[in-house]
Amino acid sequence: MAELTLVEAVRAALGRALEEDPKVILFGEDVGIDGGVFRATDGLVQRYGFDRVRDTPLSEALIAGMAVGAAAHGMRPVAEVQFMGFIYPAIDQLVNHASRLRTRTRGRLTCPMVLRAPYGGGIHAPEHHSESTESMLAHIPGLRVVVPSSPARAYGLLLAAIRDPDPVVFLEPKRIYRALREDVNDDGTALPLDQAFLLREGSDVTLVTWGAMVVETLEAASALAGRGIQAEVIDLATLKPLDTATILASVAKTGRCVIVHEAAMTAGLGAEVAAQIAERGLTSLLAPVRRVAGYDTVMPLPRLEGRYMPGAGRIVLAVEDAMAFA
Amino acid sequence: MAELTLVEAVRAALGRALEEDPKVILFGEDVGIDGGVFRATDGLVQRYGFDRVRDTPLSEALIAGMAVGAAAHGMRPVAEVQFMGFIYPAIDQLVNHASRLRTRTRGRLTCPMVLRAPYGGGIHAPEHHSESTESMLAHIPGLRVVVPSSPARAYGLLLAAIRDPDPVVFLEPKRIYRALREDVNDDGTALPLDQAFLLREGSDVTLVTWGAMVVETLEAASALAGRGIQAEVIDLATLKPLDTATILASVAKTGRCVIVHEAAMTAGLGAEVAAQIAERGLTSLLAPVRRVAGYDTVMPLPRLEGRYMPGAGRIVLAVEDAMAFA
Amino acid sequence: MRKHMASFEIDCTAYLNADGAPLGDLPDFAGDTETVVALYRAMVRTRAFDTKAIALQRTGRLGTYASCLGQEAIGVGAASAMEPGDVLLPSFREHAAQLRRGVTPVESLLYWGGDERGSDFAGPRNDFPVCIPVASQFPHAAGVALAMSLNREKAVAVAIGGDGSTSKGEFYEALNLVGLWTLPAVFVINNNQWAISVRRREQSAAKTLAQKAIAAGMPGEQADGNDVIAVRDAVSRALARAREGAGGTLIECLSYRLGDHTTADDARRYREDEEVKAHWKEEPIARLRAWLVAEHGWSKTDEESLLRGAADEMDAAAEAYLATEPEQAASMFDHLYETLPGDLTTQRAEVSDG
Amino acid sequence: MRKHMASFEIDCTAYLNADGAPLGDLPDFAGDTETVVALYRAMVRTRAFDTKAIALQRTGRLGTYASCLGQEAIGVGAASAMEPGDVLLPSFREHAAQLRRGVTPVESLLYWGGDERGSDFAGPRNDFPVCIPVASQFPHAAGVALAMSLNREKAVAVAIGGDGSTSKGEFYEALNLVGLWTLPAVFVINNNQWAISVRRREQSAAKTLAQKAIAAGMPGEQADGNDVIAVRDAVSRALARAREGAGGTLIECLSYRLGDHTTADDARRYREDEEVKAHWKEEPIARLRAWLVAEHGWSKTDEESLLRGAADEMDAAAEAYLATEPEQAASMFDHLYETLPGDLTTQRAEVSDG
Ligand SMILES: Cc1ncc(C[n+]2csc(CCOP(=O)(O)OP(=O)(O)O)c2C)c(N)n1
Ligand SMILES: Cc1ncc(C[n+]2csc(CCOP(=O)(O)OP(=O)(O)O)c2C)c(N)n1
Ligand SMILES: [Mg+2]
Ligand SMILES: [Mg+2]
Repeated sequence: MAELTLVEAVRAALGRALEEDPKVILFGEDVGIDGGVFRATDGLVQRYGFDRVRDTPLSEALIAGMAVGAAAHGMRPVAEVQFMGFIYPAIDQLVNHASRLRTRTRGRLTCPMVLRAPYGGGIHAPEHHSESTESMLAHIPGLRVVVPSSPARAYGLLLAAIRDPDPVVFLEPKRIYRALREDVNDDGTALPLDQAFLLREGSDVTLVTWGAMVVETLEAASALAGRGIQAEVIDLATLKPLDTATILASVAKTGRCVIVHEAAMTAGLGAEVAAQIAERGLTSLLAPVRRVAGYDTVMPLPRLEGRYMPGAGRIVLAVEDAMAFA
Repeated sequence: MAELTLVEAVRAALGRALEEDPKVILFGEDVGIDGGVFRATDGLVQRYGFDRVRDTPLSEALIAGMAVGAAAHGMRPVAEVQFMGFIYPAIDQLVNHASRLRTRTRGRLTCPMVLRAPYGGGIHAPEHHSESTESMLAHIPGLRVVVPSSPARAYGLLLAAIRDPDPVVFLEPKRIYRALREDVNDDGTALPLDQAFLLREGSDVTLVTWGAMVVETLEAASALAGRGIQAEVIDLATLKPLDTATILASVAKTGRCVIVHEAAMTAGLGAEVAAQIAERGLTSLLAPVRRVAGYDTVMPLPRLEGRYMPGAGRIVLAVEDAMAFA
Repeated sequence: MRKHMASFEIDCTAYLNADGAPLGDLPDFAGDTETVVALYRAMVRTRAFDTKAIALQRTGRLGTYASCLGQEAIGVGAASAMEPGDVLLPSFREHAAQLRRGVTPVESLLYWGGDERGSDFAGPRNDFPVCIPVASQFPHAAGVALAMSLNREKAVAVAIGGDGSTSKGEFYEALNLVGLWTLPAVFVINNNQWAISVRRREQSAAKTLAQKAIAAGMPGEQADGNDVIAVRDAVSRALARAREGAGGTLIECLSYRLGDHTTADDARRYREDEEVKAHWKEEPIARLRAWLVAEHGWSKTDEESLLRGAADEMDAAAEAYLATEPEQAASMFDHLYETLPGDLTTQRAEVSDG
Repeated sequence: MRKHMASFEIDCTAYLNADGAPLGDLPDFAGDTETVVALYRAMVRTRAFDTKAIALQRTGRLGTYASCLGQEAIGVGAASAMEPGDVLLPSFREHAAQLRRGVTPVESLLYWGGDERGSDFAGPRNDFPVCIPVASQFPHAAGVALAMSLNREKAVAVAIGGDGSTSKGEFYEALNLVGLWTLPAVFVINNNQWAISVRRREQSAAKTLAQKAIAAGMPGEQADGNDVIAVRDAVSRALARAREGAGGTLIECLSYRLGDHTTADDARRYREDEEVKAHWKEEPIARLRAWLVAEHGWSKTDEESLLRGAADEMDAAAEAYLATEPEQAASMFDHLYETLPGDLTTQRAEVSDG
């Protein structure tokens, strides 16, 4: 058992996967000798060699498409896109190929690939390095979209993603890459995909979130507890497919729901969560669903970034609003 | 006044825009002598010459990026992507540039471009030719996403999109390109963007839809009227930004809402509509919101396509469900 | 001061002229009657398939179909040079290569008839299905080639795309990688001079498409795509190099699209019949036949029985295709993921009922 | 039979060797002291900016910054060849070009300090802001060039990207279009031998990056990117050709990234100090200085006053930058659309309060 940061847990999972399955290969920009710009692959080329840990040319469409080809031909590629802001040229391969190769060939060819990318804001990064557009990917049938929110979940979910027989986009909340340490047992135990995690039980309100916003959400939950409001906190973890059962069960219990995400509000994944509740949990609602989300504007450069990111304060306000509703 | 089909109305608007503004240029694959694979640009190169109506090489990322460059340098490019299934390589330019050039430069450079693409299923087209992924684009701050649902709206909205000082993705529901004719006055009158259209008034239930599904939705509304249920039908038309006021006002009146779209359900734009209601219209709801949408699976090839597409029958069932709710 | 840094050459392989007369020495395999007759048979069989597919489409019994009329030598030449363990990644027009690889006419008709089972072909199990998004198969080929090389398979990934596909970013990105990592991948370009209505010369100012390989620092060459001997020869050489570990090759095959782009297209909108007629004089089947008659004793009886056999085969295939029941509607969920996630079982049930 | 179809040559322009000694005849402008001293001043000014920016970043007063140390000749050479009416489309590393074009150090610091107003520069109003997504500026350049040619502007779009950018699909797609439509666009590649930790030779097997132009059927050439005279000469020739309507050029400038990739990078993880040290012998400023001293009477006093002036300018710029108040938070909505749509006014109000 070791105390690892989230990025160290990612590295541990990658190392474990390379170790246990010779079909696992890693590639992407700077994943070799540099160990990835966030060091997620640090030391791996030294241990597993250039064949299995490869720097690619600067070509994201190729990275994704090559992963599809290698996966269909029996490998387990784990490809990296350096920042989510550069994932867009890879989307064609995700939508038109990765997500549907199994369907198109009625199972003859499959696509057990993982595409990893750090995502999210709040680290004063340059332009295009801070966005959260996971809902674009969560719309695509046949994909899985997974986001860890702690070192242990990063380890277990990434292993699960790599072992999964279908394509997974694995988005890593870079704001908390090093924010906290957690005991992680590097014993190869995966966590289940397609299941949300109940991080905190509560009876008054359900807070649904994922990724780095789990931190602010838990912080808000603590603050609320101090005021006598018991918040239940759900980390979705797998954004696609969505574990609606866990959400609905919680809302059935609490009657109130506040959804928290960094991504722009409109057509963000929070909309899907709210829609599920409006369709299937309406009768349990004691107050309108609320979303605390990024504004529907371009993520500002660092000087104003702090004013863009939703913080615990906004979550608390939304919950108080929901509690006050009558 | 002439009776035009939707695709003819698109062509009329393009011709009008070329006529009235020398800065308007058209380009894309096969838009020249072939007149576009759906004939949306038929005859335009003959009238306006190769300078202004250009066949491009087969390069969607380039088409979008070139539009950004030309727009920033004073032109009004109207670019075509041949099918929405091939728009993905263009998304990088839409997300990272078109939508934010104005913001990035604090208004110094702007991006008055239109990217047109036929979209949607139901015409027994080959693979990758039938999808509806408009919600991916509707998530992007700074973009406009517009979908016409009739010849007259196609004409007026396309003119508005071309004249708009900001980037617009204009998605044309190809299933109804030739499905019906409507009187269209080619007098250069634009319709307002950012506003939904109330296509039918009713007091019992609000049906929210857009694009080709307007046909089935109106059909369902007629059928429902026969059973004494008065459905109000809203065509969103501009999907981004969303005209939530019109939706909420209608739901406040009817207390019930069924959202209809062709796109896959999860994280489709219907989720945003439902979320808005769950947040801001909850108290008027007499029944859970319902979505009638494409399944969360890969759009099947033509033999099973009919079983995928939502039809009037499914809409009627959903409304009856909502009416029966107590 | 200008220093000279590098020079590059592009060649074109051709063996038979348009009349089927040899232009010089032929490669060894051309002396083997069985081999060359097999090439001829494969081309004729492809054309029979094409004819049948168009007929089915015109009578409403097939979906939009992309004919390969006049380009049969490319697919046949390439596929006949390949080993079973190689992997083909075809664009939507390469029926010739797919049929030669062992995809059955019934399977192909099923696919073009709108049934996914057509891509679950029994034959070359590792071959890719038809690729519709232009050029997106090239990165796949790079990935397959990477897998092959890591597995020490001594196999080669062969992707085929059109002249239009050479304008797409993914083509260059993949080519660059194949050059860089000396991957066992061969990219064959069916330059049929048209990308729907856009002429080859409106696609790129490059004098040849083969020279695009120079950008990737790898070999590029042209072959006469109406000469199946030239195509097979060029592809064979490239495959041998790739199998030896010497890396990939770009091969531009010069041909002409004698038909419409697809059955949904009307090429008379953008090109003159005269032009098409002129190109009929160069087409690959008559050319090889003339040479077979002159050099390999190909007789009228041989010809007739071949044509009859091919037509019969395609009639039977059409019948079998038309007799195939559509899948259950719920099948649209059955291969989405290996195991259908919880929520989707509800949707699956709905579509089954519906 | 193999027919020869095409041949291609790639040249490299160089005038001064690493010691500043002429390699042969120099272009005319090199005889004009004022011109060459201006080039030198611009390079020194860029380096002073770079030094200041790094110092600000190291002390927490600037965001992540990409130094152009050692590559000043490329931006200065290119920008000095351009006319005000031309349009520059720079990558994130081309401070040299931006400053030479008239972007002020304060504006540039504002941008790198995380303030959008830095891209609303007063100087070259039609120039593009810094481009972060690698290679995405090339299609913009094609679009700008198209607009210029339709407007009969006699102006040229000049995009600058790195060696890594030549691996991206958009680079090739745009290059292909420039070649095809003979657009007035010049693509300058700052080949600084590294894309973060990836070496130039791990980026492509192409012997030169200039030869990528062959794929587009357009001229490509190399220039010694440590020799500002060579860069200016090559870019001037290309601009003249483009202005005449003869189309674009790809110019690969060979240089070396003497600094880290950005302030967030630690290059010692992936390269030896020895290698960097060796390249310091080739850097552009010392080289030009040696030649100016030998040929244009550049004195110690000239040098000292230049250095002092540049340092003073950057100190003042830093102060002005640091004194700039951040924008109101609500400004994040103020340029989203020309007119803010209804619903967003609520969000705007929320952020103002927040
Ligand atoms: C990325 C993409 N863009 C557009 C299309 C629509 N389309 C289908 S085929 C075609 C032309 C292809 O030309 P070419 O590559 O020469 O192949 P050919 O059809 O001649 O075999 C186009 C534009 C597509 N399938 N994929
Ligand atoms: C499309 C894209 N992918 C990845 C990145 C992350 N990144 C920033 S700079 C860089 C390397 C660029 O190398 P090069 O083009 O040689 O330019 P240089 O940094 O050397 O100036 C990378 C990978 C990016 N900005 N854009
Ligand atoms: Mg073609
Ligand atoms: Mg570089």
